Amino acid sequence: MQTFVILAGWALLAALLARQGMKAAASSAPQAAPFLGGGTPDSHAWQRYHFRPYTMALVFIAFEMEMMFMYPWAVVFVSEGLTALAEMGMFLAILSVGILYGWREGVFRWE
Amino acid sequence: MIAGLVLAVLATLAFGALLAVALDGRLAILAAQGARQRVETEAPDRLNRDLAPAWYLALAAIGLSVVPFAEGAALIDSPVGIVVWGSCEALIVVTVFLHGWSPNAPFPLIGAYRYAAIGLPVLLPSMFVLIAAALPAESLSFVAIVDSQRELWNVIRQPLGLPLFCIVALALTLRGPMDYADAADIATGTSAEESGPARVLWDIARAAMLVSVSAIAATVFLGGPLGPVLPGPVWLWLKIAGLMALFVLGGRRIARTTPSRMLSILWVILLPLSFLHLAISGVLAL
Amino acid sequence: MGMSPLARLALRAPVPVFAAIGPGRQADVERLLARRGLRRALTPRDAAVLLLAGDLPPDAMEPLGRVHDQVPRPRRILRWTDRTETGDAVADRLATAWRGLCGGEDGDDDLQPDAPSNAWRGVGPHGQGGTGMMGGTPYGRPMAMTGLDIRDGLQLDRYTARLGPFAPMLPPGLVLELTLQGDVICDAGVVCPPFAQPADADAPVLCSARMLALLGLEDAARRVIRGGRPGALWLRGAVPRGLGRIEGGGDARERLAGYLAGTPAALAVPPLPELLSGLEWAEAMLVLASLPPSSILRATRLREAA
Amino acid sequence: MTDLIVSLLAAFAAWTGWRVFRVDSMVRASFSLMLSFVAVGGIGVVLSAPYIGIATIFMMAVEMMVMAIFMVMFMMNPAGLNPMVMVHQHRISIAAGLLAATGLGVAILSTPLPSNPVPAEAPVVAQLGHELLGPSMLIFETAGVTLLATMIGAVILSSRRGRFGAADEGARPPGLDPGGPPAGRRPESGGGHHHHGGHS
Repeated sequence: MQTFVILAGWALLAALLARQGMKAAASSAPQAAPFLGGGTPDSHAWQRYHFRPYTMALVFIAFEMEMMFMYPWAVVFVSEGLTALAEMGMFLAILSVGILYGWREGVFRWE
Repeated sequence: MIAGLVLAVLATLAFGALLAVALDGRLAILAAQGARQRVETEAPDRLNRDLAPAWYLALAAIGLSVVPFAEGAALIDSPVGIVVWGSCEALIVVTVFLHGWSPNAPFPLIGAYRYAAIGLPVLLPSMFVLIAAALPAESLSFVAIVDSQRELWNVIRQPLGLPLFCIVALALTLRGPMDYADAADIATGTSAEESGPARVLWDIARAAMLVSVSAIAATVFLGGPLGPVLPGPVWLWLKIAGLMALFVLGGRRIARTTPSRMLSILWVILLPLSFLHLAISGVLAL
Repeated sequence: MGMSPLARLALRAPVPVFAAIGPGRQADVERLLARRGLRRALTPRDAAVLLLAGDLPPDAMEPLGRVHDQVPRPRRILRWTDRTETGDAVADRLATAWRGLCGGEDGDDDLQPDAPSNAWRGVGPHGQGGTGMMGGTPYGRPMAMTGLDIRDGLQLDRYTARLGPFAPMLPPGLVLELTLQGDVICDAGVVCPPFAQPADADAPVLCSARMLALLGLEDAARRVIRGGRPGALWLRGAVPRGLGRIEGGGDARERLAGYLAGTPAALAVPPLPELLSGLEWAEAMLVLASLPPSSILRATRLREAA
Repeated sequence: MTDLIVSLLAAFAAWTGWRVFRVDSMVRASFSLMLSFVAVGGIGVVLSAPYIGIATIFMMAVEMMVMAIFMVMFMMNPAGLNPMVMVHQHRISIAAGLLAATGLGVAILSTPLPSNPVPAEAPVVAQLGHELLGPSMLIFETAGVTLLATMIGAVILSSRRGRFGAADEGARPPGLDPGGPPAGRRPESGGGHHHHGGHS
């Protein structure tokens, strides 16, 4: 209960500061044009943006999901002892293969 | 008790942010910016433009709320504190992305995507480092992590941890070698179309986040409020200030490589290093 | 009534200057803006004073107007056309203008007419200026359309824009027409060559400062221009090996090392489109900064003659 | 009190979930969905599952970030500059939605759910850890293999670049001896469906 009030409180406080503490933005048309050092764009900047490391993003998702298993593991690591070390070592070894494969295929760069 | 902790968080954030801006030598600059016109771009996403700096600030406050100011006294004493902080980190990536997306302009957009590409994999070393710190504490709570450092601080027990976390901290606060969102080659990136108070608020939020990240680092590696003679909060504040100075000064003096190269470095060098760090910490904790 | 503490603090801020550099003045401006008390803004949104140095050719007047109008109000444009005027005098004029703006003086008005690039208000089924999913000019501009990528062949949007002549990351005067997919340059064309600059602009100190600024080391860049050492770590290592390799001129990393050691570079630069297309944005800007302005000018002139 | 917070969070989750289909911008849609999941994670925390709840928030923040990137990458009019309708086949989708909601509601209400609240000081995270390393060890390790398959599959399907050349040009390994024929199988011209095996 208390946690929720605190979290919501911080978010609300910050949002109020941002919305109330600032003058409304207003601009004439030439002022609003995107900055290109005096140049002009042909189109809106919003586009089907070619995010280059997309394969990395997919590998990252899988890896991140795996990391979620490690938090509960960390808590019982000392009490479970070698079992925990061995099991997590095996788990990480399996996933390292994925990272190695991705590295070999060169996905951790701009595609 | 709770009111005191709320006040402590607020005061730490406010004075810490002031200190961070002063360390950057930008107090006068922000004061001057605040009075200027706030420009609006063509067809922006107004809601996200206004809220992105607010969320950044709120995440800084939430991050600082899980930090114990005295032994056993955190505003949010969560049993899963490091996961709460991890979620804050993930939401920071979202927030910085939104900041760059919302103006509908080319340079902010490039900055936003660049930050997403670097900010996401930066989470991995961060998680490894925090999990390693949780091993000897046998708990995910920051209170327990502080408690586990009574004899030996983690900065000595797990020597790779703080250096790795420094890189994470620079990325989360958009600083120096890890400032891929607001870089010079894209005319200050996600902030390129912001002026006046909006720019000031973003800078303040960045400064507040620096306080928060330093507080986390101080808690995890430098024993948080532990220390002789002086009361706990004072020790914490001293450690926070020291780390802030380290991040500000270090950030200014290390060059930033291209994003593609940094991505490779993150996965090919820093991730294996974090593996190694966890393995060493694990063996030592047994 | 006295000034508020905040306003007094604001007066002590370095003057935020956006530099529009004309022919022959690049070195002067770069040295000027490395002074204490002045701050080079990388975007007009961060500036209050627009410094116009040199006499612009007529075709650069419209871009100047665009950049001028993007500076938030109140703003001031300052001209530095007289070559004999010293840096001290200009710095004083900048500071006076800034104090005036902080003191509540009205700034300059827009130079460009207040009209959107395409009429859109009330046009189309929703009044947003567009039609269908991708058609029309919603809010005054069309949307980008798809095309083949040069790297992975994905058919995603191509964003075409002209950049310059006052883009802080390009040599002054250079206008490039770039087509981007993501942040990779798919096509590059030179619309205007850079302004001619005296040999002083090729000084190793200034060339290394330009690269340092792109590496995120603005302080180090200032120190170098003022005659100091960069005082930063991982300088050469941060520039990827083999980037922007030119026959007889080494790669960008070697050029940076040369500038830091004080050796000027004289290179035969291939045409810019060849040099830039296929590079990522950060790489392309590093490559451009690693070339002395005179050789970029020669490379673009060569292309015009051909 | 718990009931009130759970209801508020549930209402917020439903509202942001509904916004996903009402906004024009792919970015707004993705992050509305994220907010919806954040509220669901909050419910988890209230119901004495702090780890699962916060982990949901963590995962969803990351995943919706990636989803936003891909949505903007591949959808027409990604920023919603022209207003559009995010849903198709209204009638069928309304019917399907109602059916699913009713079905799940009936299932939940008719199930005899256990009612033994977890004491506040119970070490739930440690229990989860012991479960993972003990009885559920096989599940845990299987998840590792599944995620490995996911990673390799993602790389194979989405990366054009490869160790031995671009994927669409038929990546071929170098010869075993200098200048010799490529090692391994030669890709069939008709696509990857034939399994002749053997060398040329």
